[in-house]
Amino acid sequence: MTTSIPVPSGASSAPKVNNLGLAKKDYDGVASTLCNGCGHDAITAALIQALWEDGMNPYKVAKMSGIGCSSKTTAYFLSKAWGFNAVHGRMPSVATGALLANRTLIGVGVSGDGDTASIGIGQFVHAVRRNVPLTYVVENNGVYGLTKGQFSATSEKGAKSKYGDVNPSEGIDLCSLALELGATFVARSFSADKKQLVPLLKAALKHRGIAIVDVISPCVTFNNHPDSTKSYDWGREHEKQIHEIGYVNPWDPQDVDYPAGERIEVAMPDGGRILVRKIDRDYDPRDRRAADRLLADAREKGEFLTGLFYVSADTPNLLDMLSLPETPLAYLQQADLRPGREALDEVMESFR
Amino acid sequence: MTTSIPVPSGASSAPKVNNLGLAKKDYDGVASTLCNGCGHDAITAALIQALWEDGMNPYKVAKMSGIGCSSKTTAYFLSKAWGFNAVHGRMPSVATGALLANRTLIGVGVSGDGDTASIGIGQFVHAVRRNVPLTYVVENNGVYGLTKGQFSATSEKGAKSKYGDVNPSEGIDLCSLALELGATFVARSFSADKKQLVPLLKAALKHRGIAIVDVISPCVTFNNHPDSTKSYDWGREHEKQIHEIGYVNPWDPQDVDYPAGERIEVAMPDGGRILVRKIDRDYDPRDRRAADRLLADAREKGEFLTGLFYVSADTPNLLDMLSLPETPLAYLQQADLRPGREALDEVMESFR
Amino acid sequence: MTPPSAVETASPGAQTAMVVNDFTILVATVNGTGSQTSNNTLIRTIMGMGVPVAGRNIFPSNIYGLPTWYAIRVCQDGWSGRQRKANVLIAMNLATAHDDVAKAAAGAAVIYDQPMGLDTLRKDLVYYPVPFAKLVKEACPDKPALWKLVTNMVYVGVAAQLLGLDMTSVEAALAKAFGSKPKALSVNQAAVRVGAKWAAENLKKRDPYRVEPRNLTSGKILIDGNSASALGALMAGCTVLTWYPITPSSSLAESLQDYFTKYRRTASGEQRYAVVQAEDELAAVGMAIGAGWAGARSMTTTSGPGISLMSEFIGLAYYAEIPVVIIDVQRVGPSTGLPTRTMQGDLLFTAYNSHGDTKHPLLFPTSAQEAYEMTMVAFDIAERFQTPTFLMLDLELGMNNWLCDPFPYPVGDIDRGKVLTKADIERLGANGWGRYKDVDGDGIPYRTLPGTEIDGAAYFTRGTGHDEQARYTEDSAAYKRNLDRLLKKWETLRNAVPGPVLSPAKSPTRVGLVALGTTHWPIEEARATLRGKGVEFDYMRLRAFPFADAVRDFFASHDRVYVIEENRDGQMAAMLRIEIPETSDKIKSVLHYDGLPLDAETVVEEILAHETR
Amino acid sequence: MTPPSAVETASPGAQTAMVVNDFTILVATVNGTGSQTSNNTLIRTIMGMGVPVAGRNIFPSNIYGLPTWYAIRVCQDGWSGRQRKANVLIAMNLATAHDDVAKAAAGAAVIYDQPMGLDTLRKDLVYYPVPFAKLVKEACPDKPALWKLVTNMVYVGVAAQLLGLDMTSVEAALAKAFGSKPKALSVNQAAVRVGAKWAAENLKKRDPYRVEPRNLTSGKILIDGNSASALGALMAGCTVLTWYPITPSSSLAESLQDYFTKYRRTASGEQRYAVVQAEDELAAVGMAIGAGWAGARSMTTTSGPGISLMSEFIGLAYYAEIPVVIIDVQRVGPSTGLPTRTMQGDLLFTAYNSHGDTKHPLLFPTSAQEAYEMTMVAFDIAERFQTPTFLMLDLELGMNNWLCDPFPYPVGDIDRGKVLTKADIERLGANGWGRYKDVDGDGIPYRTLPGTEIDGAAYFTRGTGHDEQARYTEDSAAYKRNLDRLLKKWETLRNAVPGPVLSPAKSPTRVGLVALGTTHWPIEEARATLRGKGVEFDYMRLRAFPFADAVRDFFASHDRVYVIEENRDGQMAAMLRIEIPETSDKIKSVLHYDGLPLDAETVVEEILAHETR
Ligand SMILES: Cc1ncc(C[n+]2csc(CCOP(=O)(O)OP(=O)(O)O)c2C)c(N)n1
Ligand SMILES: Cc1ncc(C[n+]2csc(CCOP(=O)(O)OP(=O)(O)O)c2C)c(N)n1
Ligand code: SF4
Ligand code: SF4
Ligand SMILES: [Mg+2]
Ligand SMILES: [Mg+2]
Repeated sequence: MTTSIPVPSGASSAPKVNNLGLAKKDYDGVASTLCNGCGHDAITAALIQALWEDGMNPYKVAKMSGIGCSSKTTAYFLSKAWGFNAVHGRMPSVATGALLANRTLIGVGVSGDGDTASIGIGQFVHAVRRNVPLTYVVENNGVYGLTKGQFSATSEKGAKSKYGDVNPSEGIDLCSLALELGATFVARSFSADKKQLVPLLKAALKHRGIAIVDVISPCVTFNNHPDSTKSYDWGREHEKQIHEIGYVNPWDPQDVDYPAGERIEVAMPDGGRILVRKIDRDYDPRDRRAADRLLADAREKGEFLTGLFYVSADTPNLLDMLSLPETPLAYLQQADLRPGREALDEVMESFR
Repeated sequence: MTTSIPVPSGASSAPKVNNLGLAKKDYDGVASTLCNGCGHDAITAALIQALWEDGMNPYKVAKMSGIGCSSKTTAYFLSKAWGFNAVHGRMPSVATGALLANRTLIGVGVSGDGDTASIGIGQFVHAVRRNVPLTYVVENNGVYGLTKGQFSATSEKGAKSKYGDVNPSEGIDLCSLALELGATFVARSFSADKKQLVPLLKAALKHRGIAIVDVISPCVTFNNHPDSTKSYDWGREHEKQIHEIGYVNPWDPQDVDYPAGERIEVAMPDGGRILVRKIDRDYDPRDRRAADRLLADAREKGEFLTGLFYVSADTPNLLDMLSLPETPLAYLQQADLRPGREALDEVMESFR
Repeated sequence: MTPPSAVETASPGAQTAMVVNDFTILVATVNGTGSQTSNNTLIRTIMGMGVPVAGRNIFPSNIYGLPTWYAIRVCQDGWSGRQRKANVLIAMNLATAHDDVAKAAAGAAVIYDQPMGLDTLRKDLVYYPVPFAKLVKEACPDKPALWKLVTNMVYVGVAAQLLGLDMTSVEAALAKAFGSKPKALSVNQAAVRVGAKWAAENLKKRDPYRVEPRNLTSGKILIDGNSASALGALMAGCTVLTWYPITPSSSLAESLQDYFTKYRRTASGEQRYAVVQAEDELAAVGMAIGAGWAGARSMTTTSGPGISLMSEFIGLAYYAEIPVVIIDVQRVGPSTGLPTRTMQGDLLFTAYNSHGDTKHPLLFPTSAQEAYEMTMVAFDIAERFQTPTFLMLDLELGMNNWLCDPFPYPVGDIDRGKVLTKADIERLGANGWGRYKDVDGDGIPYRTLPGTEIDGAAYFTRGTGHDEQARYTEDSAAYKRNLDRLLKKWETLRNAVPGPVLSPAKSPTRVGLVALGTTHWPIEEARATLRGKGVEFDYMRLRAFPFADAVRDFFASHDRVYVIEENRDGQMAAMLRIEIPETSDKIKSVLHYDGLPLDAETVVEEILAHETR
Repeated sequence: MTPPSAVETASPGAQTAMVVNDFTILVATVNGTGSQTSNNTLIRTIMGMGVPVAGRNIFPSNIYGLPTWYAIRVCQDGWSGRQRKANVLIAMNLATAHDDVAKAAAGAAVIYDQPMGLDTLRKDLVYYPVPFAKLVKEACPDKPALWKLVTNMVYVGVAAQLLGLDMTSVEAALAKAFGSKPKALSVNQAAVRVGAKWAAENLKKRDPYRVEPRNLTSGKILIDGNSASALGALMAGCTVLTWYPITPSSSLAESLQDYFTKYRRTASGEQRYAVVQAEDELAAVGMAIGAGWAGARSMTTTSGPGISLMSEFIGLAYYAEIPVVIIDVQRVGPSTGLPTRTMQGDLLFTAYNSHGDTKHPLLFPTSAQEAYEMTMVAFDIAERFQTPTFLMLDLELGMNNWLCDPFPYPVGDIDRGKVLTKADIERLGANGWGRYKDVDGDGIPYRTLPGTEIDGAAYFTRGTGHDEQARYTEDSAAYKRNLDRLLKKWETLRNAVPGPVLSPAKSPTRVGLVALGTTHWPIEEARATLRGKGVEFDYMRLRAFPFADAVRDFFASHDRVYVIEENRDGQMAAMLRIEIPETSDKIKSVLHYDGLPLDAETVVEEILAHETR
């Protein structure tokens, strides 16, 4: 894909440092221990790119994950940030708690399809309902990589495993499920489509609510046979971008010579803008019903659509609903928290 | 509602015994200990009626539930059947196991909105995906009755509790969620609408797959204030049946003088038929996309629709996928199960 | 109406001397009928007369229509434990009335709804049939809808009259209950008055039980342990509460939410707290752990089933060393068990909770005041030792009303433990510290809080093997070093938790008693009784797990030790045997596990049965 | 190429006498490179030569590219425990090679990839550098894609030549591995031959390690404990397997699935089993419980984190009395811990799992054959006692290859326990039985299966309080009766589980050893060593919890007992102290907990350190 939307995610125009004066390598993590060619590593690379281009303050990022090959990847980017590899399927609750404690943290959750759609579907559902301000990346390979290739709940019914087993249960489409539950940012991408993935992640990182990014990410070891819908071959052949997408930060060069009307622009709270340009259909990612239809059609036709399906930039998130103070709860001092003697006296009196 | 579909659920035409020669009281349970006027008791009564009219073999019914006022109700019908009041939110797994062990059991699950949509949403999702042959009744009052009135996950965002608290999170619509997950029978009703509830339950009981029946069931003690969307007042005022519904068992008198074309008939595996008659909209409950649209529209408009939203009578269920023998696994004998010496020798050889 | 003469003559209680300020009133009603307010009025009236009381609710796991009992222990000596038998029975529930009568103490007074006709059941009781249906109509002629509710206030009036309660005190109690609702106040006042008047005119006092004013409660408060603990959390600076409703813990979370709303909301509407009702216990503790990790004082509340569900996360918090406070208001297990009965049933399971080698500090409050104070202690321990810390309440303490002195304002400051700030890291250099390094020789490492803006502050938290620098490792030696350090931390913790409280006999005894939690009260009462019989025992009340050195010492200086607890399997005895092996032979378990709180009589009987002399 | 002369002269091993059939080969590779097949070829070759072997895989929690080791213990005396140090090191992984060399036994032979240049690291080893890159090209010139894989077969050839392995035996092992794939077979054959030929021509044997044919393995099998247990489940008549993948238990479930497919599918395609991969462990055990309730022999497989997640359900199954078999293939905790290392770390947590008063039978297999047999026993106990029953495997037994006699066909019939049929109910009458009634005085009640078509057969199952008729109750006395009956059932169970195996010294000793599971093998080896030093101990191997009377007797007849186990906290010692208090003072814990299996040398050292004489 070549795009004329001025997205600074390419190699050519990339500045040596970002708006914080940090180099891309400042967003690196420790070396990956995943299989060569694992889709997850490409997503890690895209995340590094996106975090850097978005100028995210590394010290404020909380990298949250569960258990699985995918969940390990939070160690492979941004060593300057805190990471929390929790227990299997329960990343959302830990992330929620961390964000309650410190509202200035930038929540980046990375999970797998097993971690999210199998054991973790309950916490996924409730994190979405609460609109927890979390970029929630699912590295979706349709199998449990780390335990050697069993089907996960995103494998479609009838899918065949590397060993010939047939999946007997309906697969979960995390994007349409998230939409159903009221998610405020819903996107899908393909780990091999970095051009699309980076701007999607950039937008997700700037979203002030839950941002579900379902990334098809082939497991080269257990689910990369050509008839697997989670393989590189299948993905490359079938991916259909629903639009071109770009993300422009306030400090990025303005996109001047672009006729209005041909694209949709979504303003984000920090002044950034999501730019979406038509490829072969008219699609407004702010229209939830359109997203419903799009995904239901795609499911019927067995299409692999990617792009930003839905965004609602201004729905209050969980933290907004709680009227938290400026200072993170974690930093409040005894004097801010312990009521005075009068208060205790008052309570005591109520029990007399 | 008066209906001209010949549904034998009314008082007048009801025979004294059903096709099995059993009286309705043969389907009774122990006395309820719920609050006077609790919606759940009305659902119990409807279940008794439906089980009786459907001629369900009492000894084959497995009454499965979790924990809550709603989950207690499995004791209040059909004492001739086995009941299992399991742990909170995990009824679906226990029911799945029981049906694996004995495929001739008739699974009747009763749960609450807390039990299903809060703690139990994970097991709900996966039971739906697997198409477990289970009538899954959710007695939905929007609160935790048994623990005194906290919001459950089906309470809509902004709902006010009896004590004035405001619900901060998106409510889950169990019907549209079930549809999203590929449920093969999805219905909603109102505990005060016995005329509709009984035929819906009758159809659900005859469905050979998961049958989600979400019944709005007011909690008179904690969530019956008039502005609660789960109150009697609100329900009575807002319920809109999407159609008239009837269920005709093979042994029921034929419905002769009814012009074809005005209604939709869905044949069920045992020869029974669901009859659906238009009220004010054309709606085919076999059309999943139509169901999607219907429920999305209703959500947008804040409508309380009831009826059979979707049915697919012939999707294979979990047990079908497993090629189980006629004889329930629980009844197989040692001779059926323990391979002979040759088999052991063969295995031993493979390890030499 | 005159009471049947059969009762009048047969009652053996009629002629005995007065029993003043030392008896139990048992009110048997149906739940959901609003009797709670009446019972509160009774208890507050007696308290208002300066006489010590304790209120105990024995209620069903159900919202409406099942039997419920409220026991008020009136005791000027201050004993607050349950008594097995009621001296004054107010029998309002036909379903249980016969059984209630059968279980009453000999000579008990029975106030009952006349149509029940209980007076032929036993000859040794004093019966007071009351025509409640008639009286309630008198009290509130124009509001039949309220009759059921108001009937309860009529029995307050009758009992007040019979027991000699002070009407000013009754009025004060009513004013406290209905102060803000004048209409309700006047209806209830009328009901009490009608009951009292009718009793004065129609009943002849033939039982010995009387309340007489004293001056023993002035300044005191009557509080449930859950509210006390919530108040402790408020004072401790808890900022994050993530919870899932479950009896008997829900009222703790709800009280704390109330206190937050009242005392942590600034004028500008800022809320210096976050409360999230989670979708289940896994999420509740997961959120609390996430918050603890990020630096908030966080907690969750639950009961047994919740502890089971939290097990995986508890192991993570232990191994990754994350502070979090978990309050277990214990109820009767196994499984859902008896959700509205009390038990010390989660001790062993909580102490060693989660797979692998794990141990956790537990605190055992005995009184409302300790519930308040130990909640604060729990937060300090959790942060100081970076480990999940449990406050073990139970239904008996948490949901019942206890008379006690008002709580002192906390002395001393919150201890947030070893947290390195940006300045510290600047000083130490980016490689100058290690998240899991034992710098001070106490096994407790240092941590940084996410968001600290300096290179080298960040570390990676995981439940997998990690080295001193929090790096992933599968190295055997590194794994073992870390596990050994955790053990060293445990050793440090052992003498940092509240030590046992020793209550020696007048002169040292060879036989000792050990207990924890609310059984303390019946045990102290039993010790007094036994002392009266010339039998004395040294007594040690455990306040925490692990066991401080003083616990070992107590065992060392006694030959035989009765470990008294409320469970079937002797869970505390098991923990003592594991941790202090040499105690094993000395332990004799006294076990009470029927869901009701232990009573002094049982203690006396059990001990005497063994210690025959 | 000639080996560097420095090595030739410096090697102290070169002149020593041959060490035949008694050493450890350690192959150090990178995981995901297919070395498993090569290692299997090596081990099967040696086994084929009639020499006892044991294979031990030490692998990372990762799929590709991290260090992995395979240790083959060659031991004609039949000892199978781990040895601390390798005598023959095949060093293929640069990342660990230096460390591997450092840890090798003195005099060890080191076969390595020449460019690594390891030969300067230690002077006391015998080095055999091999130009693998060159050889693999020779072996398989036209398929560069296979080089990485095939390299592993080259080292098999080199080792075969150096150790004196029998080439027919090698060929047989290859045929076994690649029998159905002629192309793969010939490529691998070629590789082995190239390696062997090159070694014959270029390497001079200078180390003492040799394999010589014996006749000690004929008829024997080499099997992993997980397969053995799966086979037991097949034979036991298990029909429902509901599970969730987790290392090291997944291969157990997957083996059982394979056996089911092979031996439980009728000609018409009927499947006499049901396997469901659940969404998590809560669902896995919930399904198994539902199936057990409905009358199937059901099971689930898991490891530590799964036990934690199953805790709530386990308490339900205990209290509602539902048969279910839970297999815990233990790994290193706490939390996610070291998922690919071994530990006896879930003992205490599993024994008393779930809130409230709960205890569960645990079985401790020591060998593959016991894994097979005890799986059958587990089903009988679960159904006989209507209670969740645990088979405690661990990674060491479950995932490693053990040489043993072929398993006997089960003798005796399945015991389905006390199940009343329709005919029974007809005879007893509808009210003639009670689900939770102790009819036989053994504490074990009768049950019916859902679907039994007769009035009175049905009952209601719940985790809340219930009486003998399975009716809901909150009655204190009924609750206590039920809990006491459960305790009586436990007493019955105590002597029904497999008792300990006693292995007395020649004459009775005052000091005893106690262990369980796979530590048995190094302990027996250590006993032999100690015997050689004139030190003897009686030894008791525990096979189950609860403890049969014989366990108490062993303690009674010894003054001091070493309880040897693989965890930090002495979990088995704790269970012994709880259950048999008088053992407490006698117990000395020997603890090994670095994730590697215990070895005999450690046992000898630990015991000698204490028992200085
Ligand atoms: C409670 C628990 N159950 C099971 C496991 C074993 N386990 C580790 S990773 C994993 C599945 C991971 O699948 P997915 O999330 O899709 O990640 P992937 O490896 O495919 O990236 C499982 C089942 C575990 N660690 N914890
Ligand atoms: C593990 C666990 N957590 C919490 C509880 C407490 N609890 C009992 S019922 C209930 C909620 C029931 O709500 P719902 O399912 O809506 O049923 P309702 O009473 O409203 O019919 C809760 C939280 C429990 N029994 N078990
Ligand atoms: S096993 Fe699959 S998911 Fe895991 S690292 Fe390898 S390719 Fe990636
Ligand atoms: S509390 Fe609510 S849900 Fe429970 S029985 Fe009463 S009315 Fe029904
Ligand atoms: Mg995956
Ligand atoms: Mg509800």
